Amino acid sequence: MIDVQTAALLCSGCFILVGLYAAIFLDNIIKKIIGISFIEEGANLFLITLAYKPNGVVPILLPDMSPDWFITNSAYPLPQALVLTSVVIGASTLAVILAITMVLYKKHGSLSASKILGDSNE
Amino acid sequence: MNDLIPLMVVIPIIAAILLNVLHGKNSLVKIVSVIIAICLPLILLLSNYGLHYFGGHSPLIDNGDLLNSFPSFISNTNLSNLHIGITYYFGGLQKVMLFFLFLLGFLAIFTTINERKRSSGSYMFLIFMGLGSVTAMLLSDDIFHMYIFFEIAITAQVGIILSSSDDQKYETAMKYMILGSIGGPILLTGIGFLLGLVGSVNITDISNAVKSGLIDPFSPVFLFSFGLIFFGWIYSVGLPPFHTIKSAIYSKATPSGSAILQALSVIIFLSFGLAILRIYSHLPFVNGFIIFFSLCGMILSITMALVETDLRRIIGFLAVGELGYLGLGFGIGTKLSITAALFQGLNELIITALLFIGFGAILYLTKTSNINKLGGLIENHPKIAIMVLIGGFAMAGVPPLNGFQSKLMLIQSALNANFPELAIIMILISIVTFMTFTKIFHAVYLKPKPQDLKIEKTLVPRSVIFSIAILLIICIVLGLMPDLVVKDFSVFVGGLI
Amino acid sequence: MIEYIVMIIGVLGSILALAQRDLLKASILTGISGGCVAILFQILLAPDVALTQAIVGAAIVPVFLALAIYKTQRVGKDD
Amino acid sequence: MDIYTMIHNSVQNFQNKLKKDKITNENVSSSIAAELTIISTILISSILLRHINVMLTVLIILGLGLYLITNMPLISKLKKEQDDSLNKMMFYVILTLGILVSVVYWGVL
Repeated sequence: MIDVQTAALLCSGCFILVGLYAAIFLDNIIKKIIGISFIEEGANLFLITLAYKPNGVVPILLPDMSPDWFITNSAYPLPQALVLTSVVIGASTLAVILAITMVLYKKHGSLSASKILGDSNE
Repeated sequence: MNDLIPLMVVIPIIAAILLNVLHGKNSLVKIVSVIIAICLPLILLLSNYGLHYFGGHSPLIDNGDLLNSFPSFISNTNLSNLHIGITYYFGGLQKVMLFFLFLLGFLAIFTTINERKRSSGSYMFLIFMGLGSVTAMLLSDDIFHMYIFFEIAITAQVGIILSSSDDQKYETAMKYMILGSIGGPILLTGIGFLLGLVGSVNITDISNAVKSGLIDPFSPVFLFSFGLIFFGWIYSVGLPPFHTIKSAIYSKATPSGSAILQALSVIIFLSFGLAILRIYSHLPFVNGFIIFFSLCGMILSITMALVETDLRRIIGFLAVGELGYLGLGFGIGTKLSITAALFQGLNELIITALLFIGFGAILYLTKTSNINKLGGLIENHPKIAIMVLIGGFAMAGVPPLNGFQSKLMLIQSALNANFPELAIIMILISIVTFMTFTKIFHAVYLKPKPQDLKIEKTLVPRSVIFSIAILLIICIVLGLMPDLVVKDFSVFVGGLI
Repeated sequence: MIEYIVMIIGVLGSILALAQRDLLKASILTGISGGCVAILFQILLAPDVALTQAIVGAAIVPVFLALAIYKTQRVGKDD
Repeated sequence: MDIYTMIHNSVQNFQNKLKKDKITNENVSSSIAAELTIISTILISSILLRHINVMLTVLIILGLGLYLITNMPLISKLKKEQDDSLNKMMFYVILTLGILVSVVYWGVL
């Protein structure tokens, strides 16, 4: 049985690969966008997994813990603080893309990427 | 006063939010945006050079009392050198770059206000947000901080594209967002690899860890992080294969918008490029990678610019191709070449802004940008024609202007570093750039006027002429006295290597 | 054991979401895998990020997607 | 067939596909300039390989020169590959990512 950290790394890799597949090969724009959100989730999961410590504690210093014990046993809080920002950024980027999609649908009446985003010179 | 350093980022962002709230109140938006745009360069002049630690979190080693209270495995090792909080560094390079960036922002805002009857608070929001975010990228010493503001800058860029009136703007913005959503998380994953290896995202800490042998520069994780971050870098600056989308977004925005977009790209190029050089300069193949992609960018962009028929697209390709010079300077990697690349970046910021605004006036007058349908405009607007011509000379590197100085420095550095081929290619490409420029200048101004060319408006707004003139004066002054800025740059580079 | 099950559900949910013809179902499945990632964050000792991810990944993203689908078309005709 | 006619025809081919513009002298001459630029710059930049191996450089330059000159109207092919369609952009982006990562990974092994 592989340990949790390795499994979570593999899981984040799967998310990134599935997302890349969707963003590249699927034609429907909404599905491309869903794929993009999976890529972002995979990257966030990767960062969080780096911070994990097997049998560790949550990085919150409670009154009954001694600092020395806490330093050696807690998960690393820096990546968690970073991911918090990156989750929000991902959501706002998604909102912008979806807004553009709605305008494009109104203009073309289709969600097919090869129809809308094909060569503009034709 | 080092406390003024974060204000360079905070004030544009607060201004952006304020102007977005004020949207609809026409005269108030105008007054507030112009006042803030004038105030921004003043902050630069008032603040001192130095470091600013956010929240006062300086490294432990600077703080004796706190250091002694920690166990010995922290206080006696390299851990006490780590930067705990976000650090901003403000020096000569940042001062010069940001001064010209803010000046460009002021000109763009001024031009937009004069061009449109109703000034839009949202557009001002986008411009200020872009300016603030690239300022943070240039000041920051923290690669994740750079990533965050990079994403904000990209979103602001998309907004600036959407605010134009081109009929292909939504498609281009959508493509840019989709490609960006692949490039961004990949960059983040690369940063994650670095973070897992070093435990810090501070660039100084990472490069110290590599220098002191704390991490092996040939470990797979470090190499992999290089690959991913490098991919993020070529995405963010528009080297191939992203040169098509980058030139497309320049050609879809409004003229002053394109100038801002290009300025944002140049600053992003410089800040990520310097970060990559500081972290990975110990790897032997990094310079080769940078040189290879820059060469591809220069060759492909310049040849595409030659065969393109859309005026704005040609300038977009030229602007992307000029970024290759910066890349070559970084790739050669000597002190002189990096200084020259920084100087070239500054020149490019100004010259491409001049060309975008100058040829944008043509679009404003005739509503077409196909060079086959244009011609004979010199009799209507000789002043603009001459100023744009001098701008083109500056881009191609004709002696008394600033482009000449930086390209001469680049060529000298290539020769000194035993890369004569690169010097030959730089000269060749600058000749072809000049040829492309003559082609569009001939097509727009000198060729006999076609029968079906309708001139919709007779007068160019005075603010456009004013902006072009200011940019031209900067070109000439920097060309005659390059030491004004080069001294600061070489001091910065001396501290870097 | 539960963490492995959550990971498998998350990845399977993402693959299933992309295999749907009905885009509304796809958006709901996106929410499921977003929720799984939130639970994983909790397991990986990041409770504060898990809270944010639970709101963003399991509620806001699917709602945004559903709104966009409501305004455009529900069935992906050509994929 | 001289070189001007050859390039005129190739320009005509790809412009007919894209737009209904008439071919001007400028289009053809700038295409010739682009053609010469691309051949000369690629050949000169391949001299940079001498830092790796001199013999290899000679072989590559000879091969490249022969290849480029026999496939003469290069620019129309390049132009077709660099249009604004998302699929083509995405293809090259993923190609670059793959090559970059595998070259770096090769360096590891």
